[in-house]
Amino acid sequence: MKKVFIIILLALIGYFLVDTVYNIPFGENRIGSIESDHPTVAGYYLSNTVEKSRVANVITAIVVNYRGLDTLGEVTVLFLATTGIASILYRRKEEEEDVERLNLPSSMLIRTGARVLFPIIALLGIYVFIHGHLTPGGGFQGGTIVATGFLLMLISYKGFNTNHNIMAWIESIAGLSFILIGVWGLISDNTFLGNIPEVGKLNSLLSGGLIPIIYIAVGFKVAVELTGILDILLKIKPNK
Amino acid sequence: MMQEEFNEIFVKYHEIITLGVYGTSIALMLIGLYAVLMKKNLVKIVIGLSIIDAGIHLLFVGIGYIRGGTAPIFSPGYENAANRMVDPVPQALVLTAIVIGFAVTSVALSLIIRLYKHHNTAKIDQIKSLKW
Amino acid sequence: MVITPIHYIIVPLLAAFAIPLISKIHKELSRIIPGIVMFYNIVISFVLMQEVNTVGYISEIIAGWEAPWGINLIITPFSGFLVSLISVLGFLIWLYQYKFKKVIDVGEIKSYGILQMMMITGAIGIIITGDIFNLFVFMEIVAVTAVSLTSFYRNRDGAEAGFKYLLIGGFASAMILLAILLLYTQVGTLNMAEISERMHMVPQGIKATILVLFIIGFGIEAEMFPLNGWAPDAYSQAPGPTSAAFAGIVVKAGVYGLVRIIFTLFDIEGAFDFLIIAGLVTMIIAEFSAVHQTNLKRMLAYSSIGQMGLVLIAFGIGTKAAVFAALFLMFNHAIVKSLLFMTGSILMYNSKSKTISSLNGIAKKLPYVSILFAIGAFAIVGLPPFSGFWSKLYILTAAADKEMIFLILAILAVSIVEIVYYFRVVSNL
Amino acid sequence: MIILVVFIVMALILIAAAIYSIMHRDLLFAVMGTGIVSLILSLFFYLLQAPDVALTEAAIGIALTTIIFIITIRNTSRDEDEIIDKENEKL
Repeated sequence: MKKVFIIILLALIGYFLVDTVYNIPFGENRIGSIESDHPTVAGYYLSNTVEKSRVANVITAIVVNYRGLDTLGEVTVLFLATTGIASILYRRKEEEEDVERLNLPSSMLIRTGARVLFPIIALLGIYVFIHGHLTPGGGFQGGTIVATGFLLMLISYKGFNTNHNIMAWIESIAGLSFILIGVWGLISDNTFLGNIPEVGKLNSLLSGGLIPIIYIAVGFKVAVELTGILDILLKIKPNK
Repeated sequence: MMQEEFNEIFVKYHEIITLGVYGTSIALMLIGLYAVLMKKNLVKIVIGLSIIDAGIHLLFVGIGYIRGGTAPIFSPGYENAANRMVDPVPQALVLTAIVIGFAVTSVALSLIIRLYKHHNTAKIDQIKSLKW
Repeated sequence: MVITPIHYIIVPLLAAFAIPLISKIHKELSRIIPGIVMFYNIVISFVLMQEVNTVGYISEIIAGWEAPWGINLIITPFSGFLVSLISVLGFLIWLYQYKFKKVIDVGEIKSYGILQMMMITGAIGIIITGDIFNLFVFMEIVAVTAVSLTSFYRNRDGAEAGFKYLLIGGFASAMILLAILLLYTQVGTLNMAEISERMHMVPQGIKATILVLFIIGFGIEAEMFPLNGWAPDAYSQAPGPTSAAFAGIVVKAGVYGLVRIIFTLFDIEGAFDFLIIAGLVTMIIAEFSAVHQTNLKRMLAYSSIGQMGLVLIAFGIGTKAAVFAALFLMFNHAIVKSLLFMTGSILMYNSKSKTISSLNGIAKKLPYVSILFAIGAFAIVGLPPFSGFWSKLYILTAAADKEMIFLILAILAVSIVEIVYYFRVVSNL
Repeated sequence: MIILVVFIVMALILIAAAIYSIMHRDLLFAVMGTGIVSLILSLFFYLLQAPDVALTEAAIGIALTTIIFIITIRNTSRDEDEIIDKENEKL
């Protein structure tokens, strides 16, 4: 009986959604021009990114500079998720010793493969978040790729332990540098996260003023935090 | 080459492409909603939630697409292609939404692990110790 | 360094990122830093409130881009008052939590400090931001921290309450994301002030859908009736100071978000009646289910949901006097309910079993705490000398101006129910 | 012309993978279903001219979400209705 009721509910919601979504025509240009009496935000970003913030990737400019507080909130959500998971799966010190990550040893193939692949993946991740303002990609994507590299090592080597001290230091320094860049902007031209775009010209590595620096800090922070989450989750002893 | 071809296909078979994007995203949302409402296993419920999120992210990018538009990146050959670009704002919002969705999913899964430690079951109807 | 609204967000974030390092060097300092941050919040709100009284409202732009293009923080007299109330409460809760034995010996202290501080920052962010998507991000901060705090104790129910809250919270955030997208397609901008000007362009069909999605999303955060299944569990399982923070701060931000969306973005006349009906239903059901509760914290949770229903009604009435009455009720409820939660959790901590009946005779052991609890109970019920009476009186007069007789009867009936179950607890203390 | 066929096939695979990951009893296969959903989603984003989002969905959706699901299954039961676990305990 419950199934029938849920099917009807879903059909109702489905019809409701289709009805609203279908009178938003797909692929139609809603940006409109800047001079119209209701200028849209997208039109402003597209026309001003090249002159004002001199960054090739408009999305990076939006995420880091125009809507900088979103990314700050974003990094905070990840940081709080890490702290929350650490406190949810918290084990006292004495339970710590007998926990080991892997019960079945990984074969020779995985071990050599991991040792070869790890530097390449880490390099790719770092490339992605350093070139965030030129090519697609950025802090979040690059950090995640580096975290997958660490994951590969965590899985294939029992002895491989990320040094918690260094991780905590990198995480805090990256987070603090993000905010201190913002505070520096607050001091120099009294808006938080203010940018100085005159540096470099479009499509060169140095272009975009503070945007690449902020995205590199975000990249490090995301990489360390996701590795932390994976480390905590992998360390739990399955009670079977 | 591939992108121009895609654009005129776009113009010719407009209804099919619209059905493809909108229809799929709404279908994903409904499937996820079905899982959240019907399934008993906690992991299945979190899978349902992540499928709802997937549907919404597809709708975000689908609505931001403009027929015949290019990616919003001023790469060397496209300095003055501003008027032919896709709407960048939904893409920037979806970037944040994906990472938030991941953070919420990881907290939910760590809660499931702790619930399994206490109740030795991952089924929602056997964890009913808190009454209404 | 002139003090601007962005300090509410920067300083706690600086502290939160620095605490993991500091706790390696000096354990005790990492427990004091949240207190310093909370005190600085009070200083900021004191300075800003003066500026708001003179200038009218403060709008600070971020990253140097004007309002509709970038994000801006807005402090109006209404939101300024709410934020200073939250800052003062945050500091008091930190003071209470600093000595709270149960938290010290159980969990990880540094994460408790960070999570508690960031929950309050998230609530403040919800109130002062002027951008819809930023509002969504701050709501997610509050959701993640609230879940981690609810499941802070190692017992079985904490994780269950946390999971229930996260499930419903995840669902609510999916709804709000959809509503923001639909709104963006129609209006082309994300700034709330700009949206309210362009609302006339939105066709009626889509506007109704967006309103429904927003109400469901924010209703869950503001604990309206059909959507507040998670609230009593989350309150009762969370540690003492956190449930006080839930009742005093997080619910306020949720209600403010809901009211702001309905007032600024939609002028459909149905919205006001909807608020009244939703508030009425929430109040009646919450109060009546509070009567037969055995656990003290669950009873307090239900009574605070009932009070929030009353606030929704007051906003639904919509006249100037009614909005002032709602503000006054929120102020009174925040202070008194936090007092009740704090003293209540001390009582529960010392009582044998978790039920109310086991509390009798505790007054001899803890005379002062019981007296404080009794005073709190009198105030919330609305006996004449206390502030609860005046706030209820203002709402009743506001309802009387709009000739809503059934509303007055309902509020009086519910007050009687409140008196019943509060005095039952106070009498056998 | 091929692009249109590819587009329709991707849409069908996406929905089929979602239904598969909901219906299948063995949680490990269900999680692989979500991996496929994220993969096809990432391709969709590429076709809809959103390379940044495609990279994010690929990095987070396929790699990390699948991994934390599998870790959770490792610590809880692999079978949805936990019948197999009950039998193991009886043995």
